[in-house]
Amino acid sequence: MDTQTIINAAYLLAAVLFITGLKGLTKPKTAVRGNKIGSTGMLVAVVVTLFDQQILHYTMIVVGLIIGATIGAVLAIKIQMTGMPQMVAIFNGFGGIASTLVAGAALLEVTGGGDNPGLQFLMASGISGLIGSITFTGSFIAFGKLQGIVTSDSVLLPGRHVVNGLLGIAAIGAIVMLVTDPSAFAVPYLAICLLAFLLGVLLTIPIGGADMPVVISLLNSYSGLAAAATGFVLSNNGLIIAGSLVGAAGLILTQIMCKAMNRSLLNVLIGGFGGEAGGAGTSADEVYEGKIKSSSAEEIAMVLEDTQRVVFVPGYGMAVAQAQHGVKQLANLLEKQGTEVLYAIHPVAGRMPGHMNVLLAEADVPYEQLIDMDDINPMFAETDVAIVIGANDVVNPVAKTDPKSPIAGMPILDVGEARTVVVIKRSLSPGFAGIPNPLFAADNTLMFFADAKAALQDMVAALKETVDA
Amino acid sequence: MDTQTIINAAYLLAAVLFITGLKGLTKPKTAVRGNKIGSTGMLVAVVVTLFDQQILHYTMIVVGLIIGATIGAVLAIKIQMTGMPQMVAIFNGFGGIASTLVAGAALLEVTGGGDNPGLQFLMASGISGLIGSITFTGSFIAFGKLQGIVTSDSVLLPGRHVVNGLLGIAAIGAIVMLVTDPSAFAVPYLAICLLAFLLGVLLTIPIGGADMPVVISLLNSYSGLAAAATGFVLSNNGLIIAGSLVGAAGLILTQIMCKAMNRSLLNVLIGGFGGEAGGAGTSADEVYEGKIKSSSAEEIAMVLEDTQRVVFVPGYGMAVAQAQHGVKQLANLLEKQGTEVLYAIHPVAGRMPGHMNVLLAEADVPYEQLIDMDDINPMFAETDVAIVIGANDVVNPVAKTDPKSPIAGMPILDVGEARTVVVIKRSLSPGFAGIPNPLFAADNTLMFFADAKAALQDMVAALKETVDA
Amino acid sequence: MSQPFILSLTIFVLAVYVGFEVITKVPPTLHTPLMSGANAISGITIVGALLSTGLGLSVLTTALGLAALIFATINVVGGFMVTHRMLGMFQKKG
Amino acid sequence: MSQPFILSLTIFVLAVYVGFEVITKVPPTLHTPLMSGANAISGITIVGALLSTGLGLSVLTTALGLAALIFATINVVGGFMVTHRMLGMFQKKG
Ligand SMILES: NC(=O)c1ccc[n+]([C@@H]2O[C@H](COP(=O)([O-])OP(=O)(O)OC[C@H]3O[C@@H](n4cnc5c(N)ncnc54)[C@H](OP(=O)(O)O)[C@@H]3O)[C@@H](O)[C@H]2O)c1
Ligand SMILES: NC(=O)c1ccc[n+]([C@@H]2O[C@H](COP(=O)([O-])OP(=O)(O)OC[C@H]3O[C@@H](n4cnc5c(N)ncnc54)[C@H](OP(=O)(O)O)[C@@H]3O)[C@@H](O)[C@H]2O)c1
Repeated sequence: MDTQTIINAAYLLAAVLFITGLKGLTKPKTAVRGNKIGSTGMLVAVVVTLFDQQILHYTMIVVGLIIGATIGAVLAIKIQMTGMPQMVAIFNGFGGIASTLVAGAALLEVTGGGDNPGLQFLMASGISGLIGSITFTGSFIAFGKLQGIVTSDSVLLPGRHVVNGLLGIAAIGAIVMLVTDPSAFAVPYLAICLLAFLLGVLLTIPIGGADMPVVISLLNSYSGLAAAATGFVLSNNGLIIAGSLVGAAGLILTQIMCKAMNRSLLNVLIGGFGGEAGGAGTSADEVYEGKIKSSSAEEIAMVLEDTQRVVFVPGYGMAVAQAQHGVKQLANLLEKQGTEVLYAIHPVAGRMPGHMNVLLAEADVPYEQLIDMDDINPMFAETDVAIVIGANDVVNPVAKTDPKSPIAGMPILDVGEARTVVVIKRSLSPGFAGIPNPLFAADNTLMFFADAKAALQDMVAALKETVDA
Repeated sequence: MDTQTIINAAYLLAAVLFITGLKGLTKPKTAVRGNKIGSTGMLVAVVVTLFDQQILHYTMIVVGLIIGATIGAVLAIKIQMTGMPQMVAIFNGFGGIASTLVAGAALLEVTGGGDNPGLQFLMASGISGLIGSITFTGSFIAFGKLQGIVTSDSVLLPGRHVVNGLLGIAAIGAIVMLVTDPSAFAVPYLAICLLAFLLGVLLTIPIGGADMPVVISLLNSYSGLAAAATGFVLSNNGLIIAGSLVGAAGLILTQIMCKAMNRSLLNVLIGGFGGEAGGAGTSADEVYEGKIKSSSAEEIAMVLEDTQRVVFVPGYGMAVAQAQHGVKQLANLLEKQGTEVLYAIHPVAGRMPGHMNVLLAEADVPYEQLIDMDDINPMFAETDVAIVIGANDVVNPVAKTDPKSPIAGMPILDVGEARTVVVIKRSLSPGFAGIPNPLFAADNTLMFFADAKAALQDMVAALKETVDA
Repeated sequence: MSQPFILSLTIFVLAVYVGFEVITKVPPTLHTPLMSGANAISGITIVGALLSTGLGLSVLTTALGLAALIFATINVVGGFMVTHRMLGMFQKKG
Repeated sequence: MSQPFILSLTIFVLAVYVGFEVITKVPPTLHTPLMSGANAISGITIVGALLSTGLGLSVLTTALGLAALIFATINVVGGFMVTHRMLGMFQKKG
């Protein structure tokens, strides 16, 4: 067996490990193992590549690996939980630019040497440069939006579709130039990259901050495709298989995420959602006028006394206020007085999937008390008090009643079924979808207008007093 | 582009069509289209192969295609609905033997010419011969069992595991011989085929007739693998992709079928199920003693008069008796008197998936009246009379109550919930699983002991009289 | 005609994965037609039979090839047709 | 080193199918870790970067390769590690 056969066999093994790893990552029980299997696949692919007889200089490689691994490890360890989506965006951008650089290097070496490397090589280089560069800047805009460096509003430039169209056509033109006259490869390749950098920015900027997880997932699919294109440049099956695998899997994941948010991918990409407030549907005044019962920590503490079951319903506001520790304190008090405490987890509460799970886990809430939407909904009817903490859209009954509302059809938590509903938020402002919420005006709802963290502290203090009294 | 590229591109297209076709076949809405897409893929593969420049003689090819297509078409058109599983078995056997013959021909040509064609070629030929031949005889035994030519009982020869093991070892030995001394290829290859013929028979004969659909599905997976092995012999990607695709898909389908019957694949392959009666669990006497209420057509006709809803529950006995037309006649009468008539379809009623659907469709029962198990079960509570026609295991409540019974855990039709249950069968003999059925002894059950076809004719006559009277 | 074994193996492994994943849930009514349709596809060996028959090799090879071709064609043509008939019956509307 | 384009394409198409089919249902909690894990795998371009860096080509090529290698390694190492941390948090038992 020659080296090439062994290398290709190792790539096949790596591919099998990647597939198994990805599959594992889709199930809670096997997720940790799946990630390990995936990283083993990468190790196999890297190690076997180092055995390539053509590799002459190991110094540079060792330098590169050490620098990269150190930076990667430090970033991964230092990052706060809530910053993780941003981190993924950055990593993804790096992957994209790496593909662009590799394709550029190959182009420089082969074409610069005066050979005409053929259509496959040139096309693939151009595509790798294009997709890799879009991924790079797009990911950094996504990072900036999530980090608050770039405005997370949806920025809708006038005529942007025309501009994007022209840029796209120019980029394709540059690829054609590259293919037809490979000897002057530098100019078209740089042009492709620059145009793609611009496109990456312009395509991402109109999308609202809250949609960023979807965008990152899509860009992740792109960086897989860029790697696959680089594989066509190098005729390397490892890159082709792993790249296309992730490209396809990322696209499916993107769709799954859109579906969980009750959006279409097109709708996300066109942007403009999450920027403006309200608009269609009934106005806030109509919904709320004269029906809001504002309450206080003391009053709520009295309601909470001697309850059988209390369900906390966390949302984005809890994350903003970092109120999870307060929630846990209140829960401890309630449990001490014999109340069963549960947490209702809506799949898209917060601003990233699993947002609530992460925060509550941080506050040491037992895993068994986190109940998924489908399981908790039938339980609300036997719940004394549902405490909604900075959640809005995920408890908005309009999703069921008004087919024209932007959240129409989204499954919601049926908190209204509970005997009493307590809603903690700072005002009557709408949530992510920008629409009023009739729940706040319901007969059995008490509003507690305050920052969630402060509100919970007050409630803890008040409940202590009530119990002691 | 050279011919080989075009051919490989066409194979890729064919593969995509096969994948799309298979996917389509898994959903009722797209199944017909899926089958057409799959056959288009085959057309593409065949046509492009004819363009292979190496092909010199078209006469033989045309002769072969015409003969094969004619036989295939005639068989497919002539066969009765209930004979279809047998037909699939035969077709499958033909596919297996074709792979064996192609590998043999390749071996004859290349090795007979004095060349040593290398390990991959020889190994693949041996495997193709082995699997193809097992598929051939195994499929014919399956055909024979379903057709009633071979006893459908589970035939358990003493020491069969040892014999099978020895045959398997001998076959592997023959493959090793083939690989080590390819010049004398004829003897080991014939030995492989003969041993595999024997194995195919011996592996299939212990399996009861009712398990044949599963066996055919498994053999179908084998014939895919044989085709893939032949692909390795010829280095033909069309064969490799399509063969391995079907090999894998067939295996998954086999498992799905086992699961629907609440069996494990191992359990099916070891055989011995469906042959002997009873054994474990409570004896028939204990269950039935003194509790059986035998009834007559006239009595049942009276019960059926003035009912709101009657549900027919067909099973294997209806198929044996070909009683579907009688059922439809009775249903017509009932509907004329204003009774709602529904049919409860259990997923494994009968002896092949969809068995009941086919028979009832043949008798022109409206599709909307066939209700799946999960949907009909809650409706039994509001059913006046459930008429069980030659069904047994699928209405046996023991599946829920006795965890040691062979059908433990199988979901059943809850006919016992109906006000009155009428069971039509010839005796108190058990069904496929060989166990007694407490339903027959229930308070609200009337037994009507007769051949299903005759029983229904009597009931139709009796109901007419009752109504006229 | 020959391609490196490892490439054939790569293609084989990927196709096996596709086969495993492509079929997930199948309603029982479709078990038999799906089996039958898959069976027809496994008649792809017809391609090999065409080559054995048509390459103008020795008489014995051609004869084996012709036999294989007939069998494989029966499998393919009969398989797709019987699947089509089955589907027609299973889904027949009253 | 080069293999026929059509073989690369065959492998590409099959891998895309596997990618499409392998992910079907994912509980929302796992969306972010799965995205992150897939992102780490897309760092496979590290293999290309290793080749560009190590083949002893011109200085400019090697420099481009080194830059690519650093970026890709960050993606791979950081990606798998952050996924691991995330999973640890998401599934932490009280
Ligand atoms: N999870 C994901 O992956 C994801 C990703 C993208 C988008 N989304 C979308 O995000 C929404 C999530 O719903 P949600 O119910 O969690 O949140 P939401 O509908 O966005 O509502 C959050 C509420 O929290 C309140 N709030 C903000 N800061 C607060 C603070 N410091 N203290 C107390 N309350 C505060 C706000 O009201 P005040 O201003 O009155 O306080 C706001 O109404 C859904 O529409 C979902 O589709 C989710
Ligand atoms: N659907 C599939 O794909 C498939 C495949 C393999 C195995 N199976 C198995 O087959 C069984 C199917 O259950 P099932 O309830 O349909 O059938 P069953 O349990 O096998 O019972 C059939 C009953 O029909 C009666 N019968 C036979 N001939 C009759 C006639 N001429 N007239 C009236 N009755 C007659 C028999 O009783 P008498 O002798 O007293 O008349 C027998 O008890 C399950 O155990 C299933 O797991 C199904």
